[in-house]
Amino acid sequence: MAKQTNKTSTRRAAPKRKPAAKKPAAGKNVEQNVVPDSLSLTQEFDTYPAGKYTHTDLGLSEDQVIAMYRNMLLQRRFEERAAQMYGKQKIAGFLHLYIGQEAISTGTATAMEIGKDSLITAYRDHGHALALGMSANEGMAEMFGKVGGCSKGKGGSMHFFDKENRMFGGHGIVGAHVPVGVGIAFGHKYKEDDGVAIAFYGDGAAGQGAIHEAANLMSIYELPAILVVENNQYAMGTAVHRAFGQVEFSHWAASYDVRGSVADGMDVFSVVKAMQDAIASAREFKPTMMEIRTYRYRGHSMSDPQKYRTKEELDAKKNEDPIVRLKAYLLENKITDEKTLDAIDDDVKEEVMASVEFAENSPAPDLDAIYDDVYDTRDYPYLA
Amino acid sequence: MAKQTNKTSTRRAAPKRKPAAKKPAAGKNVEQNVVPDSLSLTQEFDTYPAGKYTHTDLGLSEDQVIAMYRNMLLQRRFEERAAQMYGKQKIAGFLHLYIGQEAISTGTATAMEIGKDSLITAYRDHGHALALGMSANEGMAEMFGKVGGCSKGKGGSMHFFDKENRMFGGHGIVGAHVPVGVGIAFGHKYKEDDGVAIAFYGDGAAGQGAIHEAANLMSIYELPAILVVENNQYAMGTAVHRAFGQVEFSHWAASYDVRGSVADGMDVFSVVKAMQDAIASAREFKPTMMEIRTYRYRGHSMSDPQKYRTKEELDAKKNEDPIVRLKAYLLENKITDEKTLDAIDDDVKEEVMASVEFAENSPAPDLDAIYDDVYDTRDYPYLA
Amino acid sequence: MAVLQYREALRAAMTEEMERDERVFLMGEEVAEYNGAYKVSEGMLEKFGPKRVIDTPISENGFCGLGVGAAMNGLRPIIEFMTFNFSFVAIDQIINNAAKIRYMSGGQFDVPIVFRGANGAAGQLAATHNTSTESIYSTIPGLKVIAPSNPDDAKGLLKSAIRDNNPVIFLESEVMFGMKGEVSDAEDYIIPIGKARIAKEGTDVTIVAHSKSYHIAMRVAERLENDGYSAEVIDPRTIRPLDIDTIVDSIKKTNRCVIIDESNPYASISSEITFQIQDRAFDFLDAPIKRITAKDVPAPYAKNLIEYYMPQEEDAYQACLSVMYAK
Amino acid sequence: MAVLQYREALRAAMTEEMERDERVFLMGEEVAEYNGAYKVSEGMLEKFGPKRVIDTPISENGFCGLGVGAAMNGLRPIIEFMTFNFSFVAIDQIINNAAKIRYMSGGQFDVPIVFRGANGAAGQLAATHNTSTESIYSTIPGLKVIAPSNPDDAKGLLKSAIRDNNPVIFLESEVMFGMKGEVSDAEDYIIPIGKARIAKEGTDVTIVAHSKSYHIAMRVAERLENDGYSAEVIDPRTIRPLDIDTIVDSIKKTNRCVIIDESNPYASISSEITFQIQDRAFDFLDAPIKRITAKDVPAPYAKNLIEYYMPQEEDAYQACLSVMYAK
Ligand SMILES: Cc1ncc(C[n+]2csc(CCOP(=O)(O)OP(=O)(O)O)c2C)c(N)n1
Ligand SMILES: Cc1ncc(C[n+]2csc(CCOP(=O)(O)OP(=O)(O)O)c2C)c(N)n1
Ligand SMILES: [Mg+2]
Ligand SMILES: [Mg+2]
Repeated sequence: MAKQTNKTSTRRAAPKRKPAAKKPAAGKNVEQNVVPDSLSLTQEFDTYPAGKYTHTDLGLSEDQVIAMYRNMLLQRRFEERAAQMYGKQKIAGFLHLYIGQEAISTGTATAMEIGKDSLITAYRDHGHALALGMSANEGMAEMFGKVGGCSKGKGGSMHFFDKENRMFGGHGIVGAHVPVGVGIAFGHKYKEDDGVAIAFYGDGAAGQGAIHEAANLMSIYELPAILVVENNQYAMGTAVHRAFGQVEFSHWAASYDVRGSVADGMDVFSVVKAMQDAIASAREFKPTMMEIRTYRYRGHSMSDPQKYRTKEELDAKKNEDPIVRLKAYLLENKITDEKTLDAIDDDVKEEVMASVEFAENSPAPDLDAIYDDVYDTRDYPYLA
Repeated sequence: MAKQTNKTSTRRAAPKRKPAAKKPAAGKNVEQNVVPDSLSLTQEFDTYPAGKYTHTDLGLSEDQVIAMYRNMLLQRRFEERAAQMYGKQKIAGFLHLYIGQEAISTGTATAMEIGKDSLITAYRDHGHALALGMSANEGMAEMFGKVGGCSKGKGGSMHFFDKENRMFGGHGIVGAHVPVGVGIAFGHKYKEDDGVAIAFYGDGAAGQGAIHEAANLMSIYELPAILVVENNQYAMGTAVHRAFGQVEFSHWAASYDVRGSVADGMDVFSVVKAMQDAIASAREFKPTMMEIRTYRYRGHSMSDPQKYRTKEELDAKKNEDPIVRLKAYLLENKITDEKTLDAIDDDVKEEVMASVEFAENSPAPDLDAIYDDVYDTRDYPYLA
Repeated sequence: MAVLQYREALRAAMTEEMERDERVFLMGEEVAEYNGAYKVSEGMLEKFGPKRVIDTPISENGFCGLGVGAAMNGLRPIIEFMTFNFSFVAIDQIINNAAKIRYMSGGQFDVPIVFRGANGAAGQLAATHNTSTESIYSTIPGLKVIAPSNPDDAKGLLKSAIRDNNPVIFLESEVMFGMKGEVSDAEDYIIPIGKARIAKEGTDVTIVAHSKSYHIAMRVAERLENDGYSAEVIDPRTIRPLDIDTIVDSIKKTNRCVIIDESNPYASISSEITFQIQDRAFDFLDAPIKRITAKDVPAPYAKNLIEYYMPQEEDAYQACLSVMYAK
Repeated sequence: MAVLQYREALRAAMTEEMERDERVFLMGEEVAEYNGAYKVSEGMLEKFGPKRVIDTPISENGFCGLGVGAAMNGLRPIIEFMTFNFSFVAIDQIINNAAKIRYMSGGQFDVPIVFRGANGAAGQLAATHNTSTESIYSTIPGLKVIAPSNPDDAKGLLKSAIRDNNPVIFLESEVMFGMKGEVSDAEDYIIPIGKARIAKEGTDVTIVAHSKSYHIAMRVAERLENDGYSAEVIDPRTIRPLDIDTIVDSIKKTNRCVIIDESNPYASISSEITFQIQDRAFDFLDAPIKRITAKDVPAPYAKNLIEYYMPQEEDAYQACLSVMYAK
């Protein structure tokens, strides 16, 4: 996929190899060392424009599409309610809402084999957790800081972990979880379990050196990994073009000789297709760097005056709402009707309300629990 | 220089801007957000092949070329002697020789305005220091750990600093000095002193996230900076193609939307020309990422069994010796004669021998000096 | 005396120093157009323009290194960490470059740089966002470490830090940014780095506490006062260099010491202060030195747990009674 | 008992654990084809193949993060730092990920990972290449920190570290790699983490010292013996968790303590041990605890200076005499 014009040089003749995988090709470096008369790079990237795919193109049944709709709506309502609970001081700390980006989590989960493939993301993690199958109860209780929470109230909004569904968190240090994601992929390859690991991060996170190191490592070790930048146009108040010399994030793939692709995060089908391709490629140990273009409807966290964007911009993007879009698709294609959708809406609302009640009723941790899970304190040798 | 084909997208229409330099272009992000039907990147890089340039092409006088020859020879003899002194345990710790790479330091210094432009490099720093004008005395005494050393014996081989000649060190943490180099460039721009900062690092260092961050920062702030990877094919025992997915380092420039170029480090004129262009560009606040292809003749440091390469490879590269090459050029073009060159050789040897004597005679630091220069201990407010 | 918020005092210090010296600039994430994540730099972009108040990408290692290079090249950068929790991705620049370049270069290069931002716990932010970093930074020779507990100290010490020719770690507090206090309006108000403040004189027990913990100390001292005990409260203000003389003088009077610090305890400031006290005033100590710190665990999220995690006023009070053998 | 070099003992530990458990692998710079920068992993590539002995680019932050992810996904990585000086570019992965993920996830994820490599000073390597990192790592709850002083401990403790379900910082020594010593050839030789070793029993003064400093302690003890004093030498071996009980028991007998540690002193292990001793054995102390450490400066290059920088045997000897009021 990377075509390099390197007119007088045989430098790239050396095949890409895993470090330590073969004996060193002594003498090979020498011939690669000549500076050519001209040197250029041409690389094509796979693009997944909005509106290009139907559910049948993607092999999705009608029921699946309805379930996707329900899942996106669940994320939306769950977070709307969380915001309200934040206002009531039931939830504290940082609360970063995913509203507007739900097509990414749902589209990704649709393309994954849940329980086999793995996912890791940053602190804006509710959507991904719910898409992978975490219950609203566990999520809400976590934010309430209760023992019924997914992380027993130790993590809060930023740290949704769900081992069963292979959701590896919920991480707060911008960029730092991306090498961890590559390590999860390393684990899949090492164990030969055919799994793929997907690491999501924000456009802002792309500025961290960790991304560079992670991308290069997944390339040389040929890992079943996908690095995905959820480009929602802003890192807190910093518009993406203020932070980067090169804002075409897929182009960065050229620096690592991996697949680059771009999907539209406002169309869940674009995401599904992009992920299907990337996952298939990863299963063959060809990693991808993907950009998904999206938009965050809410402030960065709960205390964001949002002066960095205009109401017009926000309104324009709200017209592209991925949930509204999928709803229209469902109706236009007569996959379902208004009545069913209303029932789904009610059902989701109820699930979310129930989660609030669950969270309320779940007990706060014992104070002594503060000492639990710092260490595995079982006597070693721990090995089974 | 970067040509991007972005068929259906106006995403790149937004001009690159310095952060905070202008008011945010509200609404601009929205239109950039469409995923195009196809997306490709084409970028050309400037190449500086060996043998392409004569000294007159570069505006160098014959005397200058002779001085360059002398300087390269000085580096060579200085280090040969240092290696010997290491054997005699006059020098200890790590000693990384630059032998084989001298065309880079000398070529760079030739293109720089010494005293105005700045340079920073890693631990393989003797060559750069001597090229910028540090005396052999100060260098040798530093390695002897004597007060007459450039860093008063505090730094040793890895930490040659020379403020007067704007040599900002000599740094031991691989990659970590590169952001510092970008900061020096920031200082030049801030002070509006027309200076340029050049940061050298090894091919191995390119794996560090610091390089990614530094390159992006110099791009968005439009700094008078040049990042130069001295690709000597190995990081300790790791051949470059074992460590990187993309070994065409100039291609990385595409990820930052900066100039990319490649020079041949075995031909000092290639280096001079590449640097002249990069410096001219940097003075106009257009930074460059440059690769210089070179070769390290000695082991990584003094204790390197060098099993990672063959004798044949080494011998082949020794045939390209940049000093031998320049000597041939001087003779072929009748710029000078054997006799003069012999005299230069003697002169250099003498200078180096004298530096050993200087170093021997320079006193070891007082033990109390261990407490000096930890802090500036003058009473504050320190400001003049 | 003007009454200022802690954040306003910091802003005033930076503003005055930037007016005074062209070479001073402020750089960090969201410091310019967003006016600072915690509004410390509010209005500074407008006042000084984009050349001197500079937004960065999220690249702490990169821009801290940039700051070091700029400092070596004659500028005097103020680098803001949104919080010091994020300084760990850049710590190599601080430990190996900022702190050591003067030494390694035999004194050729000054590195006058201030790394500042919120340090320590700030509520339900969980394990990665509640770290007290003073133990880690103060173990590094070449750094100075400052942690003011109130607006007046914040202003006077930040001005000193900016003028200092050495790298300074300046630890603020998210929780205190909105705290108001009287700030000297002396022209060019400077507080020397390395001088502790005796916040309250007393004779029965010495309480040493900096930053947020200082306020616990004052409440404990008041409770003790009500009980008829006289506590001396010392705010070291500067963690490194530590004004051990002031502390030791106090111990020689009270013969007892309690340290309150919200850092995790192991190999921390409280350990160090204890070493130095027993080293210099062994014969004056009538009881073991006690410390009240954060629990020795990562910070939890749940409200009740994170409250319990923090040094408890009640524990500090009881510790004071116990070293006085008053119970 | 076989006589092994320290590096051979480490290699034996890794080899045995890799033979025992498929999930264990070794990753780091030059560990495979180059056989290790300090030859610790010599021959391991040949034995285990490139799947399990893996060279990395110079990307410590990247491959430490990779290790954490691999550990979360069921493997048991051994990550080699060429030296711990280079761990600072990756420290965020250690502090915020390795140490905290178990806690933040409510115990869902184990992070069984060993970060190992040379720590501390190794001669004329100047300021960035001579750092003792134990103070910094041991202040972090969630980490275990081990620093063996001899081949036997190196083997038994590294095997334990690899089997431990928690992240372990395993601090070796460049200077000791070639040191020979007897190593138990008991099958599956395991030394529990968190147990100090009483290297020499004595009654007059307790010397606490780990890693290289332990050998100074033994020489000092010998000198004292010749003078007619009986020193007890304790090698804590594990820095965190610290076996304070063994140390306190000793103090209760000797009533005096000298700590030798080549770390920079401020907020270090010696500070912490002092706090804990005076906290638990205040009434047993007949003299202030003394410490002999590296000078509180960055490490210099010059031979005489770096020698002077290190903890001095003579100073330790004098300190022992002084706490015994023997001079
Ligand atoms: C290392 C680090 N630096 C800074 C922060 C503070 N911070 C939290 S979120 C954020 C913005 C991240 O933006 P982006 O990556 O685009 O993700 P988004 O919030 O848009 O999902 C910043 C600066 C942090 N958590 N970690
Ligand atoms: C952060 C860090 N990691 C590892 C090392 C150890 N180390 C010193 S030099 C080196 C190889 C660097 O190779 P390269 O960048 O190609 O430079 P060269 O030696 O070829 O000039 C390594 C791994 C170090 N000094 N710093
Ligand atoms: Mg974003
Ligand atoms: Mg190299």
